[in-house]
Amino acid sequence: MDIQNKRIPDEEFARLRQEVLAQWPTGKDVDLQEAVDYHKSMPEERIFSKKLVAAKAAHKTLVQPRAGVPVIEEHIKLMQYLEKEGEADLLPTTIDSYTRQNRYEEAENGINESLRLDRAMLNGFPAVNHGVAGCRRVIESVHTPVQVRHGTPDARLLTEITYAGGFTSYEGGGISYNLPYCKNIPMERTIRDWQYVDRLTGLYEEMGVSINREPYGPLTGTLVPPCISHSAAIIEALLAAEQGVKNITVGYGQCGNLVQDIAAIRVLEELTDEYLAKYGYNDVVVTTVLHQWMGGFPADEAKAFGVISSGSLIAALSGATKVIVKSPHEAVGIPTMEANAQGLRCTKQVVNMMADQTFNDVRLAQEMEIIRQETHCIVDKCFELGNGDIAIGVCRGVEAGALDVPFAPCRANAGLMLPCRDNEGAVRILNTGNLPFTQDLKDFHAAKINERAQFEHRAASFQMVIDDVYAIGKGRLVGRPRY
Amino acid sequence: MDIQNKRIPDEEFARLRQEVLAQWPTGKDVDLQEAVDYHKSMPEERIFSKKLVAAKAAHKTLVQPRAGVPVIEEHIKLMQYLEKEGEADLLPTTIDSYTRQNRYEEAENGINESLRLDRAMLNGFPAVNHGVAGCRRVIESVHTPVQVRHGTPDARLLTEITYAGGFTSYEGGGISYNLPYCKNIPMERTIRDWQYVDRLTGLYEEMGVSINREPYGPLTGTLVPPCISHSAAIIEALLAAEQGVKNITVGYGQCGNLVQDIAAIRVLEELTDEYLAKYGYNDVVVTTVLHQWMGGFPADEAKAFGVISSGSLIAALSGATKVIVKSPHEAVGIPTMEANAQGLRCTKQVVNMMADQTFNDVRLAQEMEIIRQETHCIVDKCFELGNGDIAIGVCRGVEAGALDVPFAPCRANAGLMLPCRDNEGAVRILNTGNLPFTQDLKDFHAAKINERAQFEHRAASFQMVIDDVYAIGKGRLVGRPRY
Amino acid sequence: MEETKRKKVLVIGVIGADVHAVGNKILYHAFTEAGFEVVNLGVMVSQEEYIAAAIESNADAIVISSLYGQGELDCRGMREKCDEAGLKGIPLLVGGNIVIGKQSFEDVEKRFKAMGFDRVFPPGTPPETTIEALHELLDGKE
Amino acid sequence: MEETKRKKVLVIGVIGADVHAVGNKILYHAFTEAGFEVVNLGVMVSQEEYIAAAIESNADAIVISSLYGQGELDCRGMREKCDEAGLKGIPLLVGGNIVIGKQSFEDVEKRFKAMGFDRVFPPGTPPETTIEALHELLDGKE
Ligand code: B12
Ligand code: B12
Repeated sequence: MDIQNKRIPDEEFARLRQEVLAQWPTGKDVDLQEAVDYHKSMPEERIFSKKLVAAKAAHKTLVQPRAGVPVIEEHIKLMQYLEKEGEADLLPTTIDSYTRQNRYEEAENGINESLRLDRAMLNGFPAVNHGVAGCRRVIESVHTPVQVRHGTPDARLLTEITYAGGFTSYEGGGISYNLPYCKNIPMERTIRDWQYVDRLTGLYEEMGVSINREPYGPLTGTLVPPCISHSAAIIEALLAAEQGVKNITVGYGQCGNLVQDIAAIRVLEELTDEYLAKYGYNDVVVTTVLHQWMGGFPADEAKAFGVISSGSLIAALSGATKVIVKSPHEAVGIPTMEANAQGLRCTKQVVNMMADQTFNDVRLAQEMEIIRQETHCIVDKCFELGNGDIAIGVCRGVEAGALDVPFAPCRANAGLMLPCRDNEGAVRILNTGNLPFTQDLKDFHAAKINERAQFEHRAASFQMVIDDVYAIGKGRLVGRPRY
Repeated sequence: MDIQNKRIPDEEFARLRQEVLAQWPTGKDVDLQEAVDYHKSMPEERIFSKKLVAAKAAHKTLVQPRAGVPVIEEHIKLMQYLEKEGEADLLPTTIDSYTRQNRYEEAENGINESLRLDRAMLNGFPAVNHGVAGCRRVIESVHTPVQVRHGTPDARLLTEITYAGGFTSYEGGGISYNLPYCKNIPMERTIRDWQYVDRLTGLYEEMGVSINREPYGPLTGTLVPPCISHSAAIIEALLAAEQGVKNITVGYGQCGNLVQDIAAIRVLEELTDEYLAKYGYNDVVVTTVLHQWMGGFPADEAKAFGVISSGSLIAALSGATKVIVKSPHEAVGIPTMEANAQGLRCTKQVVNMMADQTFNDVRLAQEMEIIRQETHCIVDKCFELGNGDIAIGVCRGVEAGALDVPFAPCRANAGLMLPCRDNEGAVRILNTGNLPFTQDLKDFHAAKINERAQFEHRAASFQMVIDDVYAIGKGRLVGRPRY
Repeated sequence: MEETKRKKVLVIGVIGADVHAVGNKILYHAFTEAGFEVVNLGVMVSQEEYIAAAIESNADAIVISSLYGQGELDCRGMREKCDEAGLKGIPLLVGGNIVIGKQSFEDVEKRFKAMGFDRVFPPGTPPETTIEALHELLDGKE
Repeated sequence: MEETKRKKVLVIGVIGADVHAVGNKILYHAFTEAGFEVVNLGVMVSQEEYIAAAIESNADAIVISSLYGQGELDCRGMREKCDEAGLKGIPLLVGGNIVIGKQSFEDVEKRFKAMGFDRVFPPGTPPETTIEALHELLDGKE
């Protein structure tokens, strides 16, 4: 497949568009001009990008859940509950996993089975099946901006329908919704399909409707070092900006070490701004999102609240523009609306108690510098591999393992890099694989992990990684032997 | 009343002891030698001082609840539940409020009414009424050390009975169990009565049984600046040491600002050691306890978990030897055993996730230095007022308002000092009253509060204090206008 | 006009062996600001002390706080003692955390009303609500 | 003696449109360490793929993971398809977060057993428990 980081020509886009809208019957209800008019008629309280910009200016951290159920009426009830009882500042609509794989027939079956059995049989809201009108019913039921959250490699039809349906923010990207979310799809394909999504966003922007785009930060949510997710976020921001996107939220999943996490969010915003400026995108507003711990959770709800609080603290102290919240049901299953609202309220309490405080650790500057250097190494290598074209470069970079996501299911991912925690719980790199790190950086990681290995009187190995995967679920950060 | 900081002579102690043991029929069952033998026969797992010393050496933060119900069988169930389901490292037995005021008849009535109505009618365990044998049943029902926690101005009989009953740790002191816990009792009286408690502890110590003593750190739990509670803790430690106490845990109640709280715990240990050494008590082991937020809590349980987590974080990052835990029921009433265990497990998760991390804020040194200077001013002033005798000095100091506790109900307290938060939520002093501060310290506080006043566009006043009292209950740390 | 009227007099305090002073200090402040004349007995107030103060001040209502859980024991017989002392019908209000633990407030209210309290309030009742209730109870009366 | 016996063969994978890869990678590691021969189909495995792999490898059991909640839809008909393919009686195990939300595990187990699964496991089942269950199921048989 032939790709490059260039705005999709109007003609080509129009041609693709016809194909996309024909993928499922609901596609025919999408009318761009009508959709733009609809967006323009919406009250400001429902517009995601505006709320983010205001929060950034006010140094406020907004609170947002994940949530989605298959039946529209139930989904509306859920949204209203999270708005009222959860005090959510921003709302989500999480899409089910069949829709994410474009299996709309199975999604249809899931809706029907959910109705028949009177319980959710899908893990999210099948927006394509519900169509434009269904989406608008959701949007109009609340006074809060709503975002589409998913994990869809080819999200073109979903984007068309949900944008026309009045959603004002959209998660995902060609890297972040490929590597963690599929098995066999080549990078070129998802990059291409996400250029379509970004171009559509750009079109809305050009027609006066600013829709927020959010590269998905946490990737596999499991011991992802900041430099990896930062590189993915920055590259997706660049790809989006090229297609005309102007309002971007870059994200990061809490790793667990305070200094590392706070450094990570701060560097993420700084580097995204830096790269956008460097490549000539000067009118993009960048905000940040901290995802509360995305790996395995403790099953006990009281312990889960502890994990939720720790992420809330980091969101506030790092100055993230928003925080995506987990629930006390996380380890077990999709939360009830009550449990979801509990996660939100717990988060709100901590975020607000920390709102007036600042974090100024002596090690922050060094940690930021490490993440900066690492991310530069990876992003710049991708540019180099693409001979200056980042769309080509990122595909080659992933193939080469220059950008390598731990535990990713996708064949496109090299999977040579192995992360594990250091003695203070920061995520470091046990085996750098093909990451294009300088020797200094490699030495830094080796030294950090060696410190832990000595402390634990064992050699660093895959067992250490496994111990770290289980650790938070078992009530620790570092997976020490014999816990 | 004539007091001085001198070990109570054996004879006088023996005379007092006869009186004390006659205060309630259960007193007659106390036999010191038999009690010492009983302690010596106890397995090590039940000995508080040993567990604390081990935790201190291992840089571990132990987790302890508050809990007590009127009926013995129920209390045993509660202890076993908190040990097993709450994963408590240390156990408490909280004494009811009639016993605390030596109203044993009313306590007896409370036990009977609790049995008759089959629900708790007292807010704690009336240990005096239950007597030595009753206490031992509790102690023998668990594999964890148990501490007496109360708020008793004259705790002499309670101490006799619970020590003989096998408790291995004892909270309170002549300042900290006077000013927040009574109305009309002169300082001389409580200092005297607590010298008895400490002397009894010293006697056990001399007979080979080391019982842990814990001055009660948080005082009124409401905007108490670190220097106030530190001064009280240090003076109580000195008074205890003089009577022969060798194992002391000094405490502090979370104020809410990370830097201030962590600085406070670190300085508390340092200064207690310093003063003990300075006055010649060289063989006392000092450990620390962080009390999770002691003021008004949010009624919502999810939000309460957020507050609980924030205190857990501080306990771990400050290196406190133990943390006293709140429950999600805090705002409403004495927690069920389930809610209590939830608070414990939430705390355990956070403490353990932070166990391997350190906190190294650039402002820590300055904050520590402020607390150090303030505390020196107060403690040294008390020594001065007592012409070198701290027992006399502290009584005069309290009278003069040199040591002044905000919101204290006791007439002995001057109540001239008024605290409120600064712009980052640290507790500062709006009106220093008669605190013996240097001009530099006064200026420091004034500047900090002025910063906030300007930010809020209002003058600092009692309204600001009230707003701060309500703030955490309403989901904020700083009581900003219009929340 | 309003200004010249006699201020309503409240006797307030925290009953029993209860030492929770913070809410009491704030209520004193709030009631005074709201135009009441307040006799504040502070913490650890016995039934007899409330009654004596109410008689002496010719009070319009007695506002009892109980935070520490033992309020149910402490409040028993208060209405009867008021009757005996010649304070028949004096409004008795009680609030705070008046029983042990998280109980259904309906039950609690019923129990305290049966004990002769006119108004019973759940944990965390804000001063504004309390003041409103006082106006409701007292504004008609002279 | 033990050493020379043929290793038991397991076919493992994550069913449906599910991409949760972490547990799968760890199970592969743990089963291999425990002495099984493991055919790992990874994530997003269809019923047909399990069956084909089981036939090809002459598997002793099929271990199905489902984390994402839609397992109940994905697992329907699996037993019947096995029967049709000539895998009558092959042990079918399922575990992970196999239904949507926090449900009573008893109900869930019943539902999956009715669908023909031999063993059904609740969320967070550790590898040791899984391996024990496999030994119980397979060790007698030859
Ligand atoms: C601070 C505090 C303390 C401080 C008090 C310092 C002092 N001397 O004032 C200290 C640490 C010393 C303390 C001690 C104890 N406490 Co305490 N304490 C609290 C806490 C955390 C906050 C209270 C507070 O100051 N709130 C802020 C003020 C502004 O609010 P307030 O007191 O609720 O008062 C407001 C309203 O209730 C209302 N109100 C009050 N009275 C009335 C009356 C009427 C008619 C109306 C309409 C309204 C009204 O208006 C007030 C102003 O807004 C509460 C729990 C909570 N609320 O979060 C527990 C709490 C009240 N304490 C409790 C207990 C049990 C104790 C102890 C026995 C110790 C223990 N077992 O842990 C001792 C009791 C000592 C004694 N003899 O009284 C329990 C009571 C349990 C119950 N009812 O089931 C509580 C609820 C905590 C708990 N969940 O266990 N405590
Ligand atoms: C990490 C994670 C992700 C990562 C996965 C990255 C990747 N590609 O692997 C990301 C972020 C991408 C992700 C995505 C999604 N996730 Co997810 N995810 C998790 C999370 C937090 C941890 C999973 C994990 O790795 N655990 C660690 C490993 C070691 O444990 P494990 O997976 O449980 O596996 C062990 C055991 O279960 C057991 N086991 C597994 N299989 C079997 C089989 C048998 C027979 C036996 C005996 C035992 C057994 O052994 C394994 C090894 O110990 C869980 C919640 C949790 N557990 O805390 C949610 C969770 C599984 N995800 C969930 C959902 C819904 C999703 C999404 C749909 C997004 C959404 N709505 O939020 C998408 C699904 C995408 C898709 N198509 O599949 C839900 C499922 C809900 C339900 N069942 O009701 C969960 C439970 C979270 C929740 N409460 O909502 N997720």
